[in-house]
Amino acid sequence: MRLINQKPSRIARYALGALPFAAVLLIYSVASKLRHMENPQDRLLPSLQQMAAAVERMAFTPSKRTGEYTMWLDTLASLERIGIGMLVSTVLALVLGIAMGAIPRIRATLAPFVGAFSLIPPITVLPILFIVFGLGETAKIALIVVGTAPVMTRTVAQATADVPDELLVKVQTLGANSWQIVTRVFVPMVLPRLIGAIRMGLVPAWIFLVSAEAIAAEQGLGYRIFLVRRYLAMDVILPYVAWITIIAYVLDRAFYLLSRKGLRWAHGEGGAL
Amino acid sequence: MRLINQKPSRIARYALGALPFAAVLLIYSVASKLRHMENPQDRLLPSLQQMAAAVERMAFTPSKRTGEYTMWLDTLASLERIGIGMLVSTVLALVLGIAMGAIPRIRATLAPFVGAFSLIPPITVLPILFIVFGLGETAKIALIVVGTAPVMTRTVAQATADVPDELLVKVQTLGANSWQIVTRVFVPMVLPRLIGAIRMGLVPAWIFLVSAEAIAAEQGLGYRIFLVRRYLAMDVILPYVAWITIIAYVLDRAFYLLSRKGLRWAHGEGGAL
Amino acid sequence: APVQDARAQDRESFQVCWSIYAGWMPWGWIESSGLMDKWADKYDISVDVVQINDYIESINQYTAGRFDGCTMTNMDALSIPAGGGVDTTALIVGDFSNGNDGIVLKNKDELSAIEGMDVHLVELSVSHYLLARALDQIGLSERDVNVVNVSDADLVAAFDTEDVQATVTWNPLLSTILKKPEANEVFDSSQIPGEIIDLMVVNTETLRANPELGKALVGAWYEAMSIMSSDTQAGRDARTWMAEAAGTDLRGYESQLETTQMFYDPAEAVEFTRDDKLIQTMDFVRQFLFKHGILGQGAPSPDYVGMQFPGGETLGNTNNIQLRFDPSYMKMAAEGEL
Amino acid sequence: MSVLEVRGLGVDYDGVRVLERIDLSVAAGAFCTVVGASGCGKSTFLRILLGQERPTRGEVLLDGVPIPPEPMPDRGVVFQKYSVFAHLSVRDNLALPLEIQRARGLGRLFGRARRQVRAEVADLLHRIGLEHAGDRYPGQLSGGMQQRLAIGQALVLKPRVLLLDEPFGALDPGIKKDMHALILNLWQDTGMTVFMVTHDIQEAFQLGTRLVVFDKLRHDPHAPRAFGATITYDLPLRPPQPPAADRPAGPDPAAAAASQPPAPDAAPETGETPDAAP
Amino acid sequence: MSVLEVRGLGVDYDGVRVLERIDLSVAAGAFCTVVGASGCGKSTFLRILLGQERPTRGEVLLDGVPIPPEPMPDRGVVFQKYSVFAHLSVRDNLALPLEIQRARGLGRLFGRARRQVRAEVADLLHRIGLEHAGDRYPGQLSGGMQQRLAIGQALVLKPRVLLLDEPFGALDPGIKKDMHALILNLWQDTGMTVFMVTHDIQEAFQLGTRLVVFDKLRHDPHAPRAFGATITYDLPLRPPQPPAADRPAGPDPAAAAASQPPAPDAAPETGETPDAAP
Ligand SMILES: Nc1ncnc2c1ncn2[C@@H]1O[C@H](COP(=O)(O)OP(=O)(O)OP(=O)(O)O)[C@@H](O)[C@H]1O
Ligand SMILES: Nc1ncnc2c1ncn2[C@@H]1O[C@H](COP(=O)(O)OP(=O)(O)OP(=O)(O)O)[C@@H](O)[C@H]1O
Ligand SMILES: [Mg+2]
Ligand SMILES: [Mg+2]
Repeated sequence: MRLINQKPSRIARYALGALPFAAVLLIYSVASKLRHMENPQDRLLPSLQQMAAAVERMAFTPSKRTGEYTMWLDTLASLERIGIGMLVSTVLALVLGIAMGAIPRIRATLAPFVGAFSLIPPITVLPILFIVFGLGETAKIALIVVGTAPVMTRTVAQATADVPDELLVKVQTLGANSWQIVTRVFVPMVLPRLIGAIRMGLVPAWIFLVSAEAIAAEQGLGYRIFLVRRYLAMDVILPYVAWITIIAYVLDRAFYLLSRKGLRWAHGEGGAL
Repeated sequence: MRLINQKPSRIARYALGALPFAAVLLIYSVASKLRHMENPQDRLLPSLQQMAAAVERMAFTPSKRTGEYTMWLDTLASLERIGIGMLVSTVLALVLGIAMGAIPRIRATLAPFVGAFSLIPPITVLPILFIVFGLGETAKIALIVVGTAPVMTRTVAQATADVPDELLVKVQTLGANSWQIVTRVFVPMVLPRLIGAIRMGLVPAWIFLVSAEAIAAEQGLGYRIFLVRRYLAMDVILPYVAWITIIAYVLDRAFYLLSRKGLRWAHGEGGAL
Repeated sequence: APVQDARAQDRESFQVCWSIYAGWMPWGWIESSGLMDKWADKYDISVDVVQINDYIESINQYTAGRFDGCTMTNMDALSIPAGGGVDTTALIVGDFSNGNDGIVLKNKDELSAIEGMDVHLVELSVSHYLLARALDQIGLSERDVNVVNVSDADLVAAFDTEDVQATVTWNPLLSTILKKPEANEVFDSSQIPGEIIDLMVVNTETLRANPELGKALVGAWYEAMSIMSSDTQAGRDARTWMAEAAGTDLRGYESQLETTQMFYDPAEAVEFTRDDKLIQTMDFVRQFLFKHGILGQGAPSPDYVGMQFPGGETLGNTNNIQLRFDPSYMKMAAEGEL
Repeated sequence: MSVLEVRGLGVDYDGVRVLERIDLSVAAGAFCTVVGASGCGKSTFLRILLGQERPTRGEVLLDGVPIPPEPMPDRGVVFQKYSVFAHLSVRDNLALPLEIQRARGLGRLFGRARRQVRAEVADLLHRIGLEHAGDRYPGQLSGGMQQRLAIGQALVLKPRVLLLDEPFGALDPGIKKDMHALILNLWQDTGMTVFMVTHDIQEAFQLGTRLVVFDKLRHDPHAPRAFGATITYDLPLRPPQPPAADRPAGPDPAAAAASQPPAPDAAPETGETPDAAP
Repeated sequence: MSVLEVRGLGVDYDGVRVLERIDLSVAAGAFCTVVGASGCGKSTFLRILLGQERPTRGEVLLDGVPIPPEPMPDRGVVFQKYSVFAHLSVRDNLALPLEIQRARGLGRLFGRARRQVRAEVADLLHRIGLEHAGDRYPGQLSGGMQQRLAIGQALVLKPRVLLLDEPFGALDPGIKKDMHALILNLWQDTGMTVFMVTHDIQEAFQLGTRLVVFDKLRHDPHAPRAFGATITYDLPLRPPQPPAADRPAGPDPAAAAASQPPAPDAAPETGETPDAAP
């Protein structure tokens, strides 16, 4: 049978999916053991036990300094930043994107600018961002917004422009004014793509969060990673990275499910009955 | 007439499109002038003349130390890195993406891993990249690849999975084996989406290039920006950022046109005759 | 622009920033322990002490007018704010590096072996300066090595790679690197004592218009100094706090302090500032900066930016004085007048 | 006397002449079917009647007044595709026109007003045979059910003229027949004027009171795109308005207004519910 | 004697019975048309004949041998949509099957071999009336032209059985007629066995030598999905293979192989080129 027709069973699928993770873990363990044989104090590739100890220390032992649990504080701080940042980006993308997609004048005005703006690597203009937004939370959130909103806006604008002309004619023959067309046609029809844009945007959002926290913060997952990097404390960094990845994965799934449940019409299940 | 029906003329479109750029320039000029009235040696918002002088110095005056033109050297170095990086990412995305999209066993094996991997912010695991790739050009290119390839791979895998079942059945009834299905159906049908993925990937690629050049470099646009940041030489940074944006824009357009010209079938022009 | 306007005026609330470094950790403790508020209240003002992780960004922000004061080295004070036309006063001379910065070679124990090597360091930083001074002392110049820029965040990990055979860096990166068996420190800042100075600088105009700011900062600083240098439980607690904030433990932090010549006593700091050696040091520094083209925009000569020292002595253009060493506030502390 | 009047209409696209010298006058209550070769400009003609596009030459009058240059509720439309809103349930699709009329701000009603609107469309839902599918989304309907819904939605506001662009082109023959019955019933009940483009000649003859054929009169073999299509045949098939009683007697706007058809919900039920889902 | 034999076939989807107890034996050269309500499982049946899916129960034999569980060149297929390759020109779509046969590695021929293949398909190109459109991409063809191409492509390798799933469902009636003529011609010329699902009863009667009707025999109103569809009518319409000469006399594989139809390029031209682009 052709390879493309050979479908693994459900159990085989799970087993195969676990394979690369197991392989990475194995390779890591071996490399770590080798380095520790060479230099027992090696910090670059801590053993799994060392990482477990670090997690125990960071997540389940109150900090001597503040009496709080460092890892949870970091997580909360980062989640708050990324949450507010993505919220702002989403609102911007929705408002600007629909305005650009729906109103030809606004599209003519903003499309070239947003296009150019989305190509600026935000980390190169960090000093300006920090001057404009200060060094508080605003700047960190601003970096996330600057890094994600332009692309999200373009996605929403494209989605708006993709609404079939027929539907726009139809709703006009039903007497809708421009504002009603926005609220009753563009916004709901664009929502699935907006959620898609949020999911796509979360990847750079994490990167910008980490970058922002590396520059000015006193808490946060990215802050901690950069702080302990001076000592090459990979026993803290690696669990933190894994934790970030898990959170990112959960968020991604959550948005996917939100879209499937909340916007059933857009996920053509059931098909024509 | 409804706002959504009011279409600006061609000339009005150009004028409107230029507006935000002009506005930004104006705001910048005023802010810069104000700061210079306060402090004639201000470095944060250099005047346009100062930037022109910096460009003259960086791009059109041979460097005292080496006799070369700094900005062109930087540009070449960065373009080479981003070029090789995107080439590697593209090949990876094509090979892995098609394998994942086409062969159920490979999809079961790799999809969860690539999905998780794409969510890791690469700058947090730089130390590991260093031990694997050293500190030279390889590490910089690796950072670009790690930052762009997973998402591109997912896009290509999705595009492959989106090839209609009917076409796969059809080509099998024409006697194709799995490899022929890959070369004659999957690869060509996925190319337009691959080019789309490259265009999407170029945005993070520039960000990772700039980050990579902060690692260990003697040349490059990102290197220069980080270096002169040490004395807040915004008169160099801003033209460099503008230059990066222009290059990114030109690359984006080039790939768009490549797709339009090279893959005419995918751009449904002409429509049904 | 509004920030700048506000600078010279009589104000009540101020912001200063600091970044993580052994000699500056007390600033974090001063803020969190309430010392800052206590001293600010005393002078009827309020002072915010803000931590910024990225050292350069903290200086940039200060230079751009976001902050009224900032921690930085003498060299960066000259090249960034002073070179950028922001008249800056060194309010507190906190310490100088006495081994906190060093040159490390892999498997070689002679500085002279550095000739012809790729030296990885943060370009244009004090490490770069240290390298230049070290090469000077053995009759080499920068032309005899190849400088490769590495960001400080990546330096420790980078040292693990084959590509890096020589590096120049500061603590705590330095001590982390020195734990590697193959790492040999061949030169350190204790061999150019007093040349790498860690300061708290403030905007001169702000200070002139608001001397209370200077008094509050200096008062809080030296109270913190006396606590942290004491062998009491309070002192240990303070040092433990700083250690943890620096991402290490008490032992690690104390070993960093060993190579930092702290001026716990304000009188020592005043004396250091008044010494003519400082003028000589700053001359080295400005020559170094000029050679690398970073002393002010298109500076025609090392004299372009003027500096003022205690007793009215100056270096460079007296019409463009942008960096001032002013021990008067530390003197007040020394004399118990705060 | 005529609802719709087209005078000397011509359309060029980028210098290519698509339509030329079209004159047409349609009586109230007529059922005009339009046929013509693919690409000859039938849809273009409909777009102009809609106001979606402007003619290069000539003008279109509705009840003697030039039509505004954008779609308005006096002209309803049903396309072959994308004629209903995928994100609204069947019931909400029908309620949409009323919500738009009554909530000029958000275009959305709440609470009692919303229930009221849903009650108003219940009868229409029944007449188009979809009462058992009121809560489904269009994506869950068959093609025929979707077109049924599209027609129902277009009729809620009782337009003067209903424009149909190959509405049944994608349907199976059996379902097509049911749709013919439905559209004829609705047309008779409401007394509106219908303009229907089709590729199916049989359908055109069967439904229309008047058949209009578009074609190119002149051909230049060396420049095949130099000449546009026009009306080459215009056959009366049967008298326009079947319930002849309320046909306006002359070009009197008041009388024309009086001829406004009865509301769909006031009309008798058709009694048939074809194309129930299997 | 029968090319295709289906024995006791049953299909469940996630516990829902879609097809049950289907027995069928199709003679070589038959033109079997299949009708049935929407969703009753016609396409499912075709997918099983293709080998795309496996039946839950029962088996399918081709020339007496169980079919392999995947599509093979002995069974060609034309779907309603996505039946040709959008990235290949018309000519390359026709050349594809030959290239796949001859270049087992890359699936792509170059130079002389490529020109040779193109020459071989030139006649087929002509027979399906697309010689003037050989360099166009499918996206530039009308629906009828696309289906013409799809049929041509399916015939290049001379399959034993040609499976058609509502191939003309989306076409205009006029074009449909042309397609009927085309498929009948090709069927007569090649002598292959055709299996065609359609919604158009008229088409089914007109084309088929045998009409198969799928329907549910038993209904349980409380569990409408408990029973599957099966063959409820099986009407012979006319004798299977019109050029009766080369029909095999018995269940002799050698004879069956000999009945391999003549190559399309050896067959006479149909002489008609309907549906030329306007
Ligand atoms: N926006 C446009 N710009 C340029 N040419 C156009 C445009 N819209 C339509 N055309 C051209 O105008 C002609 C008429 O198109 P139209 O869609 O009105 O034909 P039609 O009679 O509806 O055809 P069909 O029966 O296939 O629907 C075609 O040649 C088409 O290519
Ligand atoms: N992969 C599948 N999983 C579950 N159910 C399926 C699947 N494919 C088809 N079905 C169900 O099987 C039944 C038969 O579907 P099929 O497509 O064969 O019908 P059909 O007769 O071809 O209908 P139509 O005339 O609309 O094409 C339907 O009820 C359908 O919902
Ligand atoms: Mg049309
Ligand atoms: Mg089917």
